[in-house]
Amino acid sequence: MTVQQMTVQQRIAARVAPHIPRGAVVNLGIGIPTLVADHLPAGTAHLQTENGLLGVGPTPGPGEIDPDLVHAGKLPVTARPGASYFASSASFGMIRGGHVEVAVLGALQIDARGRIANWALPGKPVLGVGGAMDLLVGARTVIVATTHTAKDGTPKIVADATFPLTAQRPVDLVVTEAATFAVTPGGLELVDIADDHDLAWIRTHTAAPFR
Amino acid sequence: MTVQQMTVQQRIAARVAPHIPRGAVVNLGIGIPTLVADHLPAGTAHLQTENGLLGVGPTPGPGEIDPDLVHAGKLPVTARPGASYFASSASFGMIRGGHVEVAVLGALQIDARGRIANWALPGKPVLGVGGAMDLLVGARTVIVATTHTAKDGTPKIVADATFPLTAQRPVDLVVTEAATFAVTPGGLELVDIADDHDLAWIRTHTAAPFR
Amino acid sequence: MTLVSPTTSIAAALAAVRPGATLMVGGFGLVGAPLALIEGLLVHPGARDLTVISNNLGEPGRGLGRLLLDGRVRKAVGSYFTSNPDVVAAYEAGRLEVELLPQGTLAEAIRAGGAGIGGFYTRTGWGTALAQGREERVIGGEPHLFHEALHADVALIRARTADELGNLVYSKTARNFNPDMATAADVVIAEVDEVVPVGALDPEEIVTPHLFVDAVVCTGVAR
Amino acid sequence: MTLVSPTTSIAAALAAVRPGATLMVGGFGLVGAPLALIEGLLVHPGARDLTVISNNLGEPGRGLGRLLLDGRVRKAVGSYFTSNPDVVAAYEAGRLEVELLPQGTLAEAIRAGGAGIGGFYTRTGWGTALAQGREERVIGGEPHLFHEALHADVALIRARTADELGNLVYSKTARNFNPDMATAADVVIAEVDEVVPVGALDPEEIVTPHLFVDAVVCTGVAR
Repeated sequence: MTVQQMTVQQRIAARVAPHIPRGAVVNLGIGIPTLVADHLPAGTAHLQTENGLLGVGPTPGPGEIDPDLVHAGKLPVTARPGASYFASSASFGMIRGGHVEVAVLGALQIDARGRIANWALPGKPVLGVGGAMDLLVGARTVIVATTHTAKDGTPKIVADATFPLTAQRPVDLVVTEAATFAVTPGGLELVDIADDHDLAWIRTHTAAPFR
Repeated sequence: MTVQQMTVQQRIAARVAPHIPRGAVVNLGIGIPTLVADHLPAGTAHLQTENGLLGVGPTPGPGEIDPDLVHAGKLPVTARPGASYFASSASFGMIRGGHVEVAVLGALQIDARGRIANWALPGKPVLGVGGAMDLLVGARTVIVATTHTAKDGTPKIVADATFPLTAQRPVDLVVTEAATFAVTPGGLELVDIADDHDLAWIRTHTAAPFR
Repeated sequence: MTLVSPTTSIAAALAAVRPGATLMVGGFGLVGAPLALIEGLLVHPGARDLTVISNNLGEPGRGLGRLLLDGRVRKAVGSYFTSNPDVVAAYEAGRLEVELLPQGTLAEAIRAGGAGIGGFYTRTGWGTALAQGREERVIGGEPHLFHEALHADVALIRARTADELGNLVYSKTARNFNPDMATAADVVIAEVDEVVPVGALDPEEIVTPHLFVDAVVCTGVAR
Repeated sequence: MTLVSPTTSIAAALAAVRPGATLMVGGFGLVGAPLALIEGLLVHPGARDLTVISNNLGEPGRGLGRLLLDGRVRKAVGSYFTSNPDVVAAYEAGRLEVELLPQGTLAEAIRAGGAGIGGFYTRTGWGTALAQGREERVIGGEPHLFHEALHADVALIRARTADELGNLVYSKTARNFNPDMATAADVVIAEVDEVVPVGALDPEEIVTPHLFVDAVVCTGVAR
């Protein structure tokens, strides 16, 4: 599969993968972040899922599905050799306690300070949060993997978030199909432009200031 | 061994045993309380020790000692079938969380309200408390097993404790070689006199009011 | 004392559930959920006006989702209800009260309830919409939110295997909230696939010691 | 990443211990104490002016008791020091600072430190001499005391077996504080009897997942 043939989601995931240190303990959020696993060289990361497993393996074949073995997105997974199972309180102890090195999360919006909104829509009842807030305060490094714009084409990277924030903690890196921004004390810093995009496109489709 | 041949400590332990409900989860403190195990019909109680074992069995024979298997008094024990091991935080979760039905504790003093002092001496540096305070607030029923008087013959059951209290929570039952007192909202209530003692002796050797 | 027998009936075990009760129900979605016990609630007249503490409220028409559709649930406390549109509908119609907690805070509050901890401080949720009305405290230079422990009248959990004393081991990610909930209710009922003799479980491997468990129902359906 | 090898030297692992460091050291008395690592501290120049968080401070001349006699310990945080007369003597001579916590509060504070919980409330100790200077709070009608989480620079723990990733299982009551301390320090060094290949430990049975462990030292001395 060439880069051109990949979906935009897969392209974003592929762009995240080089930022995962070899041997790191990584939690992949639902959606695009889950796809990052496909782009990591086999066995180079230890995937933790907050429903109680360290050592998530590849998706099982149709005949190998175990209903007792799922990831946080509730889809079937396998367990690698050296895996371990634990209760929810222990799992979030790992997360809040700083024992997960990298969390890759999706986002609805990213503000100029690198804070993200990824759990609720304005004006809608607030009925789901899951582990997003814990991962955002607890993981040592947080990478956002997101499309550069919303489905309606409006920028997701904005000066001020209009969606409810998931935490006050800024993320460390924002990776889209077009660009990679590092979050610095001074704000967003453009550190990479994808081959099939240019600075002009990024300027047009980014509503927060960046350097 | 007849009652007369037993040490005073063993006699006290034997007097505690009938107060342990069949099948109860029980924590036995160091000293006289530990001896209660010898007086329980085999297998009728589940002994928990706060260093991380539910299902303490009899003391091992000389050739059967496992240095990794001790009770809270740091002496070798065995584990019964159905036993389980757990970490200290989990063990005290059981205790504070009300999952231990009976704790049998020693005491230096018992006051008129049934509160006990069993961890520190007045005027001495306070350098050891162990699990006494947790057991006292957490166990559903607390039984004190103690000699009626201190080594110098002075009463241990006193109107006001002069030793530092282990908790504000009163115990439920005080068992000595001479008497058994229930702790009620109105104070100590004498519920039993040992065959080899009489009320006059108890009155003389008890410095707290009782009914 | 644990009531353990391969023949303990679901109805007998669920007698502890009274109208207005607070239940904890294990599972992450349907994985590790005590589905036979939940079905038992549907035919148990005492199971009404319930407060249910569970990560989710099942799926549409499945697991706790059935209990909701049957009008048995007054309030839900959990972390992720949006995956069941029936929950959203019941909430918007005013038929269901919802208390939403971050998943880690939910798990920690349950563990605290079981461990005799009155409450705790977490950084999670500070500065968000879920911080509303919550006490803040700076610890070690970082702002935290206070949460009280959660406790229930009855916990319904699912494990893989019980021994005849009620010691439990779980199956893979079906473990999730079950061991925490096993500690945090006055009455704990475990649904298991199999019951083995005392001594058949490795003492190092037991996740839920029997002192937490009040009744074991064996479904005998290996999955 | 875990440094696991049957040949990782004690000296290499202990390089993380700097003067003035706060150490957590597992064990209940000598049971489950990492005795080889403690011996290693005696010949490690960086091990001085230490704060040691441990239930006890060893026994006279044994375990942490040796470290104390060697003048390496500035402060001890634990629950029961009276069983070692050397601790009492050092305290009375003003050579040792002591912070005494109820054993359950000690264990909980360590667990909190590892789990990212800033602090918690317990009923234990309320109304006693150990409540002095501690914030009180009534929760559910009962008075509680506040305790902050404990954290260490380095934890020295003992387990029975590690796999080559650093997953750990323990031996009987030698488990005690070790799994809690494994979560609550910046650097965690485990002393084990044996190292087995990845996959040799049952995933359901692993007590300390490898993400907590930074280095494993195999003493190879089965007990």
